[in-house]
Amino acid sequence: MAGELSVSRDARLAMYRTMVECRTFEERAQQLFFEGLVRGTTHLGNGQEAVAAGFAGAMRADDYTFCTYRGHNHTLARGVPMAPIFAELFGRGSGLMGGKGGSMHLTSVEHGAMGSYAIVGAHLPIAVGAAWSAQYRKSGQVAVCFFGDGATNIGAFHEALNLAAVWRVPAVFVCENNQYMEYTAIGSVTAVERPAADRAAAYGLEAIVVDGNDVRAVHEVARTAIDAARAGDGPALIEALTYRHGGHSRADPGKYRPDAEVQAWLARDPIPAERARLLAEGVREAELARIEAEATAAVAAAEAIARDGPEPDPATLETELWSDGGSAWRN
Amino acid sequence: MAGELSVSRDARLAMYRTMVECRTFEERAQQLFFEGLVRGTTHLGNGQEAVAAGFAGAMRADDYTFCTYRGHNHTLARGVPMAPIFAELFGRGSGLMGGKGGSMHLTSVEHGAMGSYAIVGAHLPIAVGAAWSAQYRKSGQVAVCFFGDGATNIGAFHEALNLAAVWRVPAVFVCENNQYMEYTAIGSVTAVERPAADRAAAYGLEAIVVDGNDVRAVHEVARTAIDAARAGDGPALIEALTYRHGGHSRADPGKYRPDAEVQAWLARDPIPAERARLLAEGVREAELARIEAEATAAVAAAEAIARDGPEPDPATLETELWSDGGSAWRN
Amino acid sequence: MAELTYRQAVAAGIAQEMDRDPLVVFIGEDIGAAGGVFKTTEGLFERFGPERIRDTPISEQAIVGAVMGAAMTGLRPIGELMFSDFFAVAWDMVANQIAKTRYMTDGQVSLPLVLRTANGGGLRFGAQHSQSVESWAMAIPGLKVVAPSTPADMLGLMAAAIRDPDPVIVCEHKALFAVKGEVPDGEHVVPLGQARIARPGSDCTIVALAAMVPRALEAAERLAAEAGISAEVIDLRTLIPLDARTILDSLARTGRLFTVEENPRVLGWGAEIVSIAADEGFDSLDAPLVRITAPQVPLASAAVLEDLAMPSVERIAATVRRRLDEAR
Amino acid sequence: MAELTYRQAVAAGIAQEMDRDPLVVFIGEDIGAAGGVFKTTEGLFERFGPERIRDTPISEQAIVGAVMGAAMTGLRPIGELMFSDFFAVAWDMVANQIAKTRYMTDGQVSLPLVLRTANGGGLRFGAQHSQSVESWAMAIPGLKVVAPSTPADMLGLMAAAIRDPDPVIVCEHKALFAVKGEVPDGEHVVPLGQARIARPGSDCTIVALAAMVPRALEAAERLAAEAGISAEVIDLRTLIPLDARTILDSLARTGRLFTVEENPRVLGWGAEIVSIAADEGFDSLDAPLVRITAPQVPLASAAVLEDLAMPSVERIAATVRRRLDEAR
Ligand SMILES: Cc1ncc(C[n+]2csc(CCOP(=O)(O)OP(=O)(O)O)c2C)c(N)n1
Ligand SMILES: Cc1ncc(C[n+]2csc(CCOP(=O)(O)OP(=O)(O)O)c2C)c(N)n1
Ligand SMILES: [Mg+2]
Ligand SMILES: [Mg+2]
Repeated sequence: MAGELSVSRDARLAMYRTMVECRTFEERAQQLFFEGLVRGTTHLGNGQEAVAAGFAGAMRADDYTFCTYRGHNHTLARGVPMAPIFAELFGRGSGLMGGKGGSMHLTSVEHGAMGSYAIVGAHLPIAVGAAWSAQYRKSGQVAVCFFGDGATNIGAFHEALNLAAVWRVPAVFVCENNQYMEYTAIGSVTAVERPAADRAAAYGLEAIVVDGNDVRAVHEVARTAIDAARAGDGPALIEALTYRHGGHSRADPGKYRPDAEVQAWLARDPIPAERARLLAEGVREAELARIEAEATAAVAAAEAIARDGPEPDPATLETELWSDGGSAWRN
Repeated sequence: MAGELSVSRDARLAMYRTMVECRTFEERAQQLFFEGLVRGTTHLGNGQEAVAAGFAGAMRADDYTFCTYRGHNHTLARGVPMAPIFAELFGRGSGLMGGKGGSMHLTSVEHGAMGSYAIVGAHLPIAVGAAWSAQYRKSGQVAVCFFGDGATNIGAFHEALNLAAVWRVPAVFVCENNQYMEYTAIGSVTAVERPAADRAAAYGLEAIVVDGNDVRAVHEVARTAIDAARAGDGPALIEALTYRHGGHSRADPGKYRPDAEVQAWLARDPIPAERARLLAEGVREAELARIEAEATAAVAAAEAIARDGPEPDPATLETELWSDGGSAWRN
Repeated sequence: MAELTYRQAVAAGIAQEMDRDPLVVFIGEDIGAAGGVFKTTEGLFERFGPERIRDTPISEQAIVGAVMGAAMTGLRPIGELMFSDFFAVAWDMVANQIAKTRYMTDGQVSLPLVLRTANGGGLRFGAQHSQSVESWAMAIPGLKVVAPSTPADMLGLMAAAIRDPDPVIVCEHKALFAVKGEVPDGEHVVPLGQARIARPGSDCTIVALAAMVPRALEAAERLAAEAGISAEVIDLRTLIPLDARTILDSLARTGRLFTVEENPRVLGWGAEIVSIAADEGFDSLDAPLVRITAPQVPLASAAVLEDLAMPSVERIAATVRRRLDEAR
Repeated sequence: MAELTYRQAVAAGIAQEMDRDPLVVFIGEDIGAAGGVFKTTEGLFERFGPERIRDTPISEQAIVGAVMGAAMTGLRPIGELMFSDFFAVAWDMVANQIAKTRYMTDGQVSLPLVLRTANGGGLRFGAQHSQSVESWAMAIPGLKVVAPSTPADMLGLMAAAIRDPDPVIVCEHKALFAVKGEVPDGEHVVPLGQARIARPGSDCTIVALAAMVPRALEAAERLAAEAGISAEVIDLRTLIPLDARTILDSLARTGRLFTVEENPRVLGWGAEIVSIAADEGFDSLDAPLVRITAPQVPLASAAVLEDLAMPSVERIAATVRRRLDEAR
């Protein structure tokens, strides 16, 4: 299916760059977690970069991204700079949200990254609202909402999909089916084989399954769905099959997954696959190596900036609850 | 399809009797609401009796019924006496729940009537729990859970159906599609035409639609589904097409419904239809008239008892929060 | 001055603001052509049309979530939850998402939204349709909470809530819908966070909210007539922001404080008022701080039991009188 | 006496009761072979098997609803909500269904069930994974609420919760999971509703809960060492039933009361304690009643901000010292 819509060489390289930046960032984030610099928790997106890159490459600058606590990839893919993201992971005052949100809540409204949500399923109805707002304002914006396979079994998923379909809002729902919730296989707690696609008909939607490790295939379904939504044809539900390379979060080694399964998916790593394809198409090795080196340099530079960032000013503890900048609840 | 399973003459008459009792009870309840004796609110089941009667006739005495605020029919159909139901509607101390619950919460555990729930959709997961309990205890009981078309769009529906299917619990979910939520047509806010049946596949279940105004057709799908559940074949989801003769609740005249639609459904009233069928099968008019007269007498007698019932003892205000009979929260 | 019912004041407040700002939109169950199950939204659909007034499925999480998503992207949405008890169904959206998002994003996201709801008891609707949930919302940092007791305040506080740049929960009391009252002509806005001294007095302060305000006022009249007790009655109007100043000032004058709460006792809003008074007002205290509340049980549907549970004029008056006697 | 971590005490308490009663079953997300995301359920799956220990989908409403349905039909189920913040997703099931059903049915339905959850802050998990929701549950008539501070109490209160014939919410504090402590040999059950005087004292009473108990104790040591202040520390252990007697008795001896609450200020459990003391303990009061709480904002994830928000040993000690000085 890939290749039916034309994608420029530049766009392909841009998506490759996005994937490499995400991977490089996440690998460093993991090390920094083990070093104790990243506090609390992190949920890495290693292995799932093709979904983020393929979709981001199909979005307009003013489109909206809604994603989960496993949201670094999606935030980076929208062009949010790395340094404030690292700083947020470190809990610094220079963090993307001043240290108030942390890894699970990365948000950069300026880049259309409308938030990372840590309660499974909660952001689906919120994305419906953003899409409804775009529809009402006739702005032509589309809301793209990413979530995991596990989220398909929570009530908010059902309510959001139905409302989106009834109101025909410009929203694209993307289930990143990485086969697992935290430590439990999605198949063991779901009544159907494809947790998202097999539910599409329940909302009058088409069942769309895509190889989530093929950035071009992802990009193609993304463009089709986003363009249709923008044209007023209503929402779409897409299930992208993928796999997280590591554990669920923090120090989880992911031992609950059969070795053979892990190996099979590692062999289908989206980044080397796309690299090989680009080389086969005549992109020079040096050009790819340069992208990779730039990503490494960018991550290192961002880390350095973030390390130098100040601790949060204690005064910010009580700021920005309300629009007046403060948090007074009484006189 | 009706008639494939054998149903005895007695069973048919019993179901007819149930329908007539329900109708007679509800008509009186409505009058008493207008007279101010029934307080608060009531949601009548007139027109939907075939669903209650057809299912109750297929249940074992120890099976569980879970229903909604529109639960008089289902409670009566399980054999709960009328007098304490009336008394509960009147807010008397002699009410089925001592006046603590009211019309929307009729419960008689002794009859397997495990409660009427007033938050749309809430009882579906609870019914899953009862069915799981029966499965765990190997009791052979089945939980039958009735709900409206509107309930199919709330999150709890989705979570319950999925869990029931995954655990293969002995539960039968029955959507009484009476075409309306409160004042809004279900079709205007639902992404599919059949709000329940078109979602069955999302839980790996068969789509079953039945004429909910045909007590025999209902009885047949009920028996099939209940027997299968009891045999360990897992849950079912059934959509029964029906119509409420009156408004949603209280004094609602139901004016939001087109006249022609109302007339068409009134012409398909389940009670005269079944009456005609029984007569055609050779049941004597007098026998049916006797059933009807007995129902009228039973309702009148129950009303009289309920009218004589005492107001709640003020002391009961603070009883039965806890299993020790009291409600102390501190020393 | 026009006379409106509290019910009509709801629609009037919404209409005033929808007229003023095309970004105000409104969604909920049966709010459109049907005019709402409490008839609080009658006429809005006809006036503002289906794009601005939208019926929803029975999907409270989606309603509240959609309101949030719309608010963060430029609209000023209003969502109705038909009964306040249904907040429980969407509590994650309210307490975890709406309340926290501005803070978590360090101010990147603004949520100028209103969630309005029929709150409170007295209509024999039973335990799942009669709760006073204003205290649930009050406890969550990031939510403003309004609970008017008169038609004029209903209109004016609704308008202020819609104009407010932050999330506001508007609790409309079911038992007050039929109450009539004067409403000022022209645009009317009552600022959030200002309590109202509904009746001045000198012997004690009675703080009440919503449907308990008329009861507290009547109790105060009786106390004056029957026992010569001069009770000051404060209508809180807004729980957050809380006008603690007005309460503490009153307490400084009277030395005695009572709260009248429709909610079950434990952690009703009065507990917070009392905990403020017991610290900052300590030097003013001439007597114990007394909360008059419903007992710690769900609300029964039977009239006798429901009436017994909710603070009545008699109970308020008798409690105040007895406690004042004891303290003498 | 064995030494267990608080984390191990959770599993030990559940195992003790599952051994005793085959009707005890347990469901939740990742609780089975995975042993729970906080490793609080390790070993249970191996010991009791897949019929009694069941993994669920991410469906909190279904988890809580199923637990309720099972309880009303003869089982004694336990449900886990992985983080207490997720109570919001299932709040209707908890607050409207479980809490009210026995009362609404006038005692026909019994609900011997436990909902257990990882509660509280301190782990830099941010605003949606760090809340103290015990006060949400405390406010709802029909729920019992337990929040142990030591491994022994964790085990014993878990056992009591499972045996209790009514719904009990067990709040396990995330920040205490690694804490070790002695646990009595043999069957261990701690009755619900009994506070514990964790440290006797005579100058003031400090009431604390869960993770605030060790902090209050350390603050008390400092107050003794640095200012000669003798603080009595009460570990509440159970919010409902509330051991008001122990608090009032202590207050009668000390005349001064402080609460130490991890939750944001408004309507935290301390407000109820204070409102009881300000009425029934009025004659004992020598000084204002003081609540030491988090500020009224969501919990930030950055270490600096989270530490600043939660009452620290320093803040507790300094506040008590300052307020005692002022009152002298
Ligand atoms: C309502 C809710 N329940 C449970 C959790 C805990 N939790 C966090 S991530 C997760 C697994 C989610 O799996 P999936 O949706 O497949 O996303 P993935 O992590 O695989 O990207 C769970 C159970 C949560 N955050 N919110
Ligand atoms: C969660 C929730 N939302 C809204 C309501 C208010 N409400 C009560 S009945 C009803 C309509 C239900 O329609 P349906 O499910 O079709 O059942 P019917 O009344 O037609 O039997 C609504 C919206 C409620 N009780 N609970
Ligand atoms: Mg997953
Ligand atoms: Mg209906």
